[in-house]
Amino acid sequence: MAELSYREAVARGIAQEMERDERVVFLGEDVAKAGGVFKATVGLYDRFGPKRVRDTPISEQAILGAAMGAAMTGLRPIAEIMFSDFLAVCYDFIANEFPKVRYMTNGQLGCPLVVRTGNGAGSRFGAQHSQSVENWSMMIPGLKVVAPSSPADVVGLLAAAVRDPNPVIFYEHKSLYAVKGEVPDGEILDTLGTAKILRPGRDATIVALALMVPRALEAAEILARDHGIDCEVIDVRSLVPLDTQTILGSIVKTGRLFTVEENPRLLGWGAEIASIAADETFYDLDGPIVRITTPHIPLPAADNLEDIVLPTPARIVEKIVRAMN
Amino acid sequence: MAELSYREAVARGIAQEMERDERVVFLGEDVAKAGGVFKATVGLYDRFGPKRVRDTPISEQAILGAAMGAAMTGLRPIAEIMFSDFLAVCYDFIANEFPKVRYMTNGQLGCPLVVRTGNGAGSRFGAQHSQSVENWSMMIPGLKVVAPSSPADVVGLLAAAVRDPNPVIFYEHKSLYAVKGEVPDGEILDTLGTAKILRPGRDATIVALALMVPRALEAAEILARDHGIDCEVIDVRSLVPLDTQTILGSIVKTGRLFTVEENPRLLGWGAEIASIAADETFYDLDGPIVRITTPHIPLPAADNLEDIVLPTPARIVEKIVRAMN
Amino acid sequence: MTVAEAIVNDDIGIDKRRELYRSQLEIRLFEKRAYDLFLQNLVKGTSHLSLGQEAIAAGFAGAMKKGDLSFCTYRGHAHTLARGVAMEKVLGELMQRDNGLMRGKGGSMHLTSAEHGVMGSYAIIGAHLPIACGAAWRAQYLGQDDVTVCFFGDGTTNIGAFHEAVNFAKVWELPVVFVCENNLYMEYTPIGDVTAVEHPAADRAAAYGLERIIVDGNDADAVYRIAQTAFAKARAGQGPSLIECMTYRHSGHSRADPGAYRPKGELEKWLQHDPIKLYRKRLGEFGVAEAEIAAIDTAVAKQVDEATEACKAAGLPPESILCTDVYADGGWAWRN
Amino acid sequence: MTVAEAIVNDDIGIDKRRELYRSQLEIRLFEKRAYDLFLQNLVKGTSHLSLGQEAIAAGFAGAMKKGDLSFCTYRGHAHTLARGVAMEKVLGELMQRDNGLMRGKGGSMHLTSAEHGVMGSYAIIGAHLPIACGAAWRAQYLGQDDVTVCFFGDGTTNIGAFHEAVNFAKVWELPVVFVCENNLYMEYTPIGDVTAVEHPAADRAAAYGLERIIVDGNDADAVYRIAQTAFAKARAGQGPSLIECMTYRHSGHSRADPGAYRPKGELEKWLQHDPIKLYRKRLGEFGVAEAEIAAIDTAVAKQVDEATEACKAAGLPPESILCTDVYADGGWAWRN
Ligand SMILES: Cc1ncc(C[n+]2csc(CCOP(=O)(O)OP(=O)(O)O)c2C)c(N)n1
Ligand SMILES: Cc1ncc(C[n+]2csc(CCOP(=O)(O)OP(=O)(O)O)c2C)c(N)n1
Ligand SMILES: [Mg+2]
Ligand SMILES: [Mg+2]
Repeated sequence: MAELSYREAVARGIAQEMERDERVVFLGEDVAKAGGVFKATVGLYDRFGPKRVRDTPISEQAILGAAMGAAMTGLRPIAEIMFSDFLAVCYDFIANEFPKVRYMTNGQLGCPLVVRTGNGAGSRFGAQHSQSVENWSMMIPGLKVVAPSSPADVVGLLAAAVRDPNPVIFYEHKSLYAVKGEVPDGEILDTLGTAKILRPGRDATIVALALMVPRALEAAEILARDHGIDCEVIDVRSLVPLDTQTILGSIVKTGRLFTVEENPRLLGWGAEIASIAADETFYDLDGPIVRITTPHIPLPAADNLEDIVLPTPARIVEKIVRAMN
Repeated sequence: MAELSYREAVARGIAQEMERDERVVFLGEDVAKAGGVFKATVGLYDRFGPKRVRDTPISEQAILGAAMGAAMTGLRPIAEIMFSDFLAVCYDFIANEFPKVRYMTNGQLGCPLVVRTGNGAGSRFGAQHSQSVENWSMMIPGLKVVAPSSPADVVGLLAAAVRDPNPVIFYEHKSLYAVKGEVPDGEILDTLGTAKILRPGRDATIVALALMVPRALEAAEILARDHGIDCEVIDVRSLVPLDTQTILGSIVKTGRLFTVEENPRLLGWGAEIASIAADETFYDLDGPIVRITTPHIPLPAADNLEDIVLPTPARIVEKIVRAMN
Repeated sequence: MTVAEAIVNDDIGIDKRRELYRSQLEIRLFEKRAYDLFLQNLVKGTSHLSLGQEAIAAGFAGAMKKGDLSFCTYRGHAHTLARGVAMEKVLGELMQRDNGLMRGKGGSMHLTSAEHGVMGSYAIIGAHLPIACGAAWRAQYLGQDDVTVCFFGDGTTNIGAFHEAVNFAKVWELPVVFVCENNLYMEYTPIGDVTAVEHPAADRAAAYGLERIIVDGNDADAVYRIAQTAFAKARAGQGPSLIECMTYRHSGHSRADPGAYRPKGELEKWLQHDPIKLYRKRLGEFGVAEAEIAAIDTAVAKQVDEATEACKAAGLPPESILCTDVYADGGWAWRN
Repeated sequence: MTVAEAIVNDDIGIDKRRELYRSQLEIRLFEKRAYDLFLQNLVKGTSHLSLGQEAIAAGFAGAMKKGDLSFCTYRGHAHTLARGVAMEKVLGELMQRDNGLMRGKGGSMHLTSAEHGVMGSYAIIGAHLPIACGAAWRAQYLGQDDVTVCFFGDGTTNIGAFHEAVNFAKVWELPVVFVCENNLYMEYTPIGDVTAVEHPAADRAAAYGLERIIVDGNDADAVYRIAQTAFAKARAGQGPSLIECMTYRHSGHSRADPGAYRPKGELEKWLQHDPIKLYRKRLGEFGVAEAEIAAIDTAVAKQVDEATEACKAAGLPPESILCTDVYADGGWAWRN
């Protein structure tokens, strides 16, 4: 058991898989010699060499296209898109190429690759470098979508993503890179499509993702302590496949659902979960489903504004208390 | 009152606005001399000339970028992206540029433009030319999003979009281009953000968009006739702004909500409406909210498969009957 | 040059010549049939013919080895057939039948036959150029000596992905050959109206440190020879090539496009330089008897008829495949 | 050449020279201060300095008229200041204060001052090139004679939007001037490692039917002269230009980047060719007295100090502006 930062966990996960499988290669902008702008891939170039760990031009379409072509023909590429906002400049690959090639070719070709990307707010970078865009991939049939909240999950889910024979979009939260956590020694392999109940509770279910997970947990403690509301907190971890069993099971137990989403309101992942719950657990629900999200606005740069705009533990508490009364 | 096809209504709407305002210009691939691949812009080049109606290279980023730069500095451009699937090759403009410039500049600059695009299935074109991707723009704060279902709405909503000082993404349904309808004479100007109750009903609310509107109406007739279920059918028309008053008002009245969405399941627009309803009309609901969507798969090309995959009146009827019993 | 002299000096060889002729003719007759079937509403959706452009597909495919990979566009019947995929499979896909290459799930714009190295047809302009880079990267990485060939149109040279891919391929010295089929038009707009240079690919080659190459794309020999040169370079680890083939499509862009945008006489001029007419004559110059050529013609016509009949008889894709192969486990489950 | 001769033959003129010097110095001292404030955690988020690149901003802005428009990147302090935007406003934005250009809503990567023709700083590589085309299109369409200038880095030449925009600009003969600031690096990767040609912009000019232009980007005079030429061409309706300015950033890419990737001695070499040192000497050659130069230095230092104090005293942006200006009505309502 070692204490690793989320950032170090990324490098550890990639290294574990590159060590295991010669077919795993890694490419992106400034990822090799410089170890990445978030320093999440430091050491890989020295360890695996310039053939397997490659710097690219500022050509996101070429990065993803090359990853796809290599994946279709036998490699297991990991591509980095530096900030998730930049998925927009190569979105054709995310939306139209990766996820459709297997279906369109009736299974003749596949696309086993991982796109890692720095997601989320908190760095005061403003509207074009801070977005939470899991929904950009969640809504596309054929992709898998993962967003870990802890260093141990980073290693295990990244390993699972690399071994998965499908295209996986792997969202790393920029504001979690410095966060530390215990990570077991030896090989770690987790399972995609599994949510985790991080705090059991009876009164309400809070579903959260990535940076919102520690905030939801903090809110749950306050709710228990100050308001006598015992919340079950679920870390979704994987948006596709979605672990509806765990989520719906919890709702059946608690009777209430709250989502805590960093994304702007419209069509955040919580909308999908809410719509599933409103269909399949309607008669188990004791009250409205409430989504706690960033308001539907671009993100401001200023630190004080950015701090207000994302869901905070205080806001989560306030919304849940109001809804439960 | 003239009978126009949906396709003719597009040209009429553009012409009306170009006639009214010299600042309105129109650009896209093969839109000018050839009148567009869907023949929706026939005659505009002859009428308004090569200065205002312009063919471009196959450079979607240049098209949208040029439209934005012109919009920021005083023109009112209409840009065509031939198939909505191609929004993926210029998505940076949709997701990161158009909608954020006003906010980031604290209101110094705006982006009053319209992107028209051919959306939706039914032409047996396969997975990369048939998608319904309203959610690609609905989820981005700062955009307005419109998807008309009738020729009269095309003219009026297109005019409203052109006059709107915000970026508007205007989804035209390819399978509706040939559909005819009565269009009033003279200038037509509709209002963005207004849904329309096309069929009043007491027992359930069906919310639909674009090609799903006629199907929902047909289903409602069958439900009334064969099953004694009296459905209210709402054409959403505008996803942003969203006319929640009309939609929630109807749910309060009927107690049931069904969405009919052409998009694949995950994060279709219905998810957002369902999540709003599950929060704000929870106590008015008499039963589960059911979303009727295309399954979460890429679209097949074959006609018989494509015909099965989109929601049909029969499937809508079946789902509603099952849910209401 | 007498026939005898021609044969002695022939770098291509008479067998390859027969093959090139047959390949072009297969494409031609197949596509004419596809057009007829389209008019009968038996070819569904859309279809993009390469009538007049056959020499490019035949010439490149003729120079490819087994294991070499090809990537093409929605205008991909020719490239798919030229690699040896059965007509029935291709036509079946155009007719959206269960016997099609992808059982109707892909459609005419996405023809793929992995076993023949036909790595897909891509319908969004530009995307397959970066993808082809990746396939070539795999070869380089694994030390395999296959070549990846990527076909696209003149209009495609103005989209961003073209630029990213060609630069990327050169920087990594990838064994990929980019082939621009310059048929003078995008859909309906002349390429010259929207391009800053005369030769949309060749005049950009220097921007990627590449040689400027233009060939007569209607002459299968010229195409075959340039392909061999480029492939040899790629296999020797000397990096990518960008080749512009001048050609013309006799048909409209797609479906029932009448091509009203063409200046008068343009089509007629190009019909004079028809690749099949040209190659038929060439075969004669190399001593192939008219009867032998006629026998090929008859055989190919029969092949097309047989494929047509097989496809007409084939069933529709069953509903059971609608939701298969979304994910690698064969299914489509996005939830547990 | 004596000083007297120099002055007689001066095509630039001594007033403009003083202005160019002052402009460069303002940028230099401003950015040094910004760096200090970053280390004190008073400049928030990120910031991208142009130390060493000042001559480009000063030279182009010096040649621009009122009404001309400029578009730049996240590395945009220099271009914003050079157009006459008050230091306090720029620094306020870097410090995310209420007195900032955009009241802290945009941040350092999005500096905009529409009233000065500073049409925004764009943080996603490549996007502003097509946008600049649109601004130039408007001028052409309305018959206005302003020029649009678009600044970007060497690394930006490898992204698709670059290619689309330059081709588009040439085809439409737009009055736009594309300026590549080649500082030899992307973030940390040398441009030569990832580019197929030596000069990432100039070696591509021919691909768009444009002239190959390379200038010493550290010599404000050279920059000013080429700007004048390009602007005259644009105003005369003769279309776009693409100019590659060779330069070097003394600082890291952003924030606290120590620049460990630079080969030894490289920075030192470029420091010998520092634009401000060079221009200070040049002023002397044109007869400006040392005391006069020193007075400019003092005045600019004071200007920076005053801006700093004003920003330190400024309040934070109020919560009330958080949800304003999402839509043109001033609000953010996505529903009724
Ligand atoms: C990104 C994108 N934009 C537009 C289209 C629509 N489109 C299909 S084919 C075509 C013309 C392509 O011209 P060219 O590259 O010359 O190929 P050709 O059809 O002549 O073979 C266009 C614009 C598309 N499929 N993808
Ligand atoms: C599409 C996109 N990809 C990557 C980045 C991250 N990024 C920011 S600056 C930069 C380097 C840009 O290099 P260059 O164009 O030479 O400009 P410079 O920073 O040297 O001024 C990169 C890769 C980005 N902002 N946008
Ligand atoms: Mg063409
Ligand atoms: Mg640079």
